[in-house]
Amino acid sequence: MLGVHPGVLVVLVLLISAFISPVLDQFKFKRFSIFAIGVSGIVFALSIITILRVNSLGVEYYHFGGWTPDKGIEFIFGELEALMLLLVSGMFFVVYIYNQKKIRAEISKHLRGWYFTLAFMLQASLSGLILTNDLFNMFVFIEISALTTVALISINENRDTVFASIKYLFLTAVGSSSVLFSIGLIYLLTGYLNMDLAGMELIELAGMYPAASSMAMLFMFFGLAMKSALFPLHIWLPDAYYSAPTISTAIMAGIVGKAYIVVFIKVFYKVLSINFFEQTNLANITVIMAGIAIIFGSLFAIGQTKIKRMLAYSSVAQIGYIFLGIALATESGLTGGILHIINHSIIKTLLFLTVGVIIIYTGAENIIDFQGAGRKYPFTMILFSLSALAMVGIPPLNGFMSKWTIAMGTLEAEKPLYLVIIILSSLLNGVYYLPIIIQSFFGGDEELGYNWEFKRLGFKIILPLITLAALILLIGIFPSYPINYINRIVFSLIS
Amino acid sequence: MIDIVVHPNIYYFASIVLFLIGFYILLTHPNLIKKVIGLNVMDSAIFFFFVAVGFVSDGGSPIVEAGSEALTVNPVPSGLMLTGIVVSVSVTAFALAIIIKVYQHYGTINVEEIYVVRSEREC
Amino acid sequence: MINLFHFVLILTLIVVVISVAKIKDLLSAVILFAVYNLIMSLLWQQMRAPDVAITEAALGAGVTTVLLVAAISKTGRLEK
Amino acid sequence: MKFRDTIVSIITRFMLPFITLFGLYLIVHVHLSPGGGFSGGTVVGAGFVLLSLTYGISMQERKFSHRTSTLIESGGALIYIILGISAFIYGQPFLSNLPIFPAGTPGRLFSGGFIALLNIAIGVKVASTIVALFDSLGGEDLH
Repeated sequence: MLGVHPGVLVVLVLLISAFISPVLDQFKFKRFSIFAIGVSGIVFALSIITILRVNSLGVEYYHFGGWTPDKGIEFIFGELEALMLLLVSGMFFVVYIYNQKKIRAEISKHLRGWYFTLAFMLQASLSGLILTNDLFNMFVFIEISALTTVALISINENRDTVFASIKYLFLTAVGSSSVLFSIGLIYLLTGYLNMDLAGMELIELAGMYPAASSMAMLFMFFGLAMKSALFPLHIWLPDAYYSAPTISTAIMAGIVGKAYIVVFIKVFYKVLSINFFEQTNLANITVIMAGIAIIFGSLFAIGQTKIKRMLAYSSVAQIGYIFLGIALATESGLTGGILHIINHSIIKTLLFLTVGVIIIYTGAENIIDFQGAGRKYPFTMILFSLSALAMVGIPPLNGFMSKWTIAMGTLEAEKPLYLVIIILSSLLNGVYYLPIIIQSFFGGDEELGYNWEFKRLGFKIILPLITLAALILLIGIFPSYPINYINRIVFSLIS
Repeated sequence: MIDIVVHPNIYYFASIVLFLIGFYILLTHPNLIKKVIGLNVMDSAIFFFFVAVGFVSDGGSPIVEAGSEALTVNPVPSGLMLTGIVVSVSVTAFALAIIIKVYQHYGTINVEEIYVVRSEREC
Repeated sequence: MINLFHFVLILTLIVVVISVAKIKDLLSAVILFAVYNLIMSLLWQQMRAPDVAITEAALGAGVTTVLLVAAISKTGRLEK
Repeated sequence: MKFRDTIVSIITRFMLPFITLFGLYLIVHVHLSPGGGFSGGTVVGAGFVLLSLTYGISMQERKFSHRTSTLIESGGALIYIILGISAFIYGQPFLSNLPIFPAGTPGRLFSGGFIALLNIAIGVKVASTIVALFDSLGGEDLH
């Protein structure tokens, strides 16, 4: 019988810190950012131990309260879960280090204790969401993460944030309701809430009860697509990303959506796979929706004047790539999809962090304000350019690798139209990213002084930016290690 | 007692009808508080669905006396729904808190008017 | 065979929720919604799920109603 | 405090102990009868809400301030987690029942291991959450 597992400790440490924070806040504790760095550092170390343990011991199961999997809650520690747990805790760690004095000033002082309560809670629920193997437990974590995300958006109360958060709250609540309804249907059909057991039952039952099982699939698809902002359901995303404070936007763009996509992979490859891929056409429809998302996300991004909104629409397009890879269900396609989850998380976080630095230090919100920024803030803009080029998919960077793998997947699935869409969308990405880079280095006023801002930023802001940029280069230049690792995940998912 | 012949699936049917009415309220009413009520109707329809999943028509309450082996309804779905109700109430409370803030910033809780206010400010 | 009482309760639920949808006065809608929750809780008690029934009566009919009334008192009573 | 109705205040004074007692009964008898931490905690919390509705927020502030409610709220959750973690000492998974809490005879109050303790933690948390919710949603204008 398994006693302590590092992966379970991740969730517990985060929950304990979430509940200790308000107590510390009541006793006038001030150093929340250091506390957060410490806690997320511990969590990051635990996730590294988890992935090492999975590598050496293979898949492990953890049963809460010692109940058997057909009755109790089960956590699973497989390769996919360990990898995504590492991604989530690593990103949170990086964002907390970045969260320095000037950045913190966006959030008013008396709310900082609560802010960290919410952030810990969010991280705990996302980690649980990735690790859980129980459908109802998944629903509970989805709800916790939805509520905390709304709270992180609306922590700065103004006209934009209240509007964005009420919009997100209603849409996400509808999504959660449909997920719950789908879980009810699955329980009605199979009598299990455990993903593995329910999936095995459904393989036989889906043919006998086609209406009920396809209803379950449809509701689950609607709910999870709403949460992860697949194209026609993305309407909450630009407002939310635009109005939230920098840290919240980085967390949301880089991490929150990705956890829902991991859930999507787990549910549709393990529980509802037979419905999704064989009995209905939904996989093909998802591919079409993803194609539309890729094109329209890029087109909308071109029309934006605010930089954060432009990045938000770019996210819509990138989520389309991930869904395209997942729904193709070929080996390369799924590999590319999972790799793009990681790559997009790294690139988008770096983009929002660099843009956040510029917005906070200069107040430049519009794209037009970035003229000449490259000469004034060369270091920040070089990192911005690096991540933007990675997003476009320029060869030695990591964005190229995942787009290339997804493109191979479209050929494997014999859908060359989507190859054209990927190339077209890369061109469109270039249309909105390259002018910003060119304008920032060569355009605008000539009189701007050369102002190396290294000292102003301070080591603690530079370190996370450099780390993410190094990751972009590393994954781009040496893609074989992550791809081999993901190939093992894909092999176990598809077989 | 009058025996009426109704299909036992009426519970599922009713829960779907309630779910759809809730969804209708959520979609068609521009008032945010009405939307919250619609959301709650949807949620409780789903809880009703779960309770119906666990319901056994001749079963007793799942309270086990020592030594008795009477037929009971399935307690698992109702146990899950306790969590569901709590989640739905917390969503409601949070939504209402934000609605009050919306009222303070826009002077109305009608979605259409909020869009009008926002577009006026943009121009 | 289905219990007649369940059938009547379900019909009442549908009638009540339709009137919640149609009524213009928000306060009345909230009171009707509390009625809906109480009938729901009664139905669940009849369906042998007393745990859920108690929780629904306390949280659904009690707390939700109080919170909704508090929100209405701050925002305005009539649906425009 | 603008208006105090005699009937309401007297009835509240009379009912409050019974409401609280019923809530506590629901919490403590969780493993024997319907009820539990969530519903019992709500009933206890609703008692406090009734108090502040009838006698004004200042009365409730005196008995149950915001600071107290925050501390109790976090404390309840922490107790729950610590009870769950304590299973690690015995090499059992999180939230396993400990050997130091015997199962007892079914039907008696002291049975069912530490389920009652967990629910007391939940109940305390929920009760103070309900009060905090009502406060922060602007209960002060309602009485």
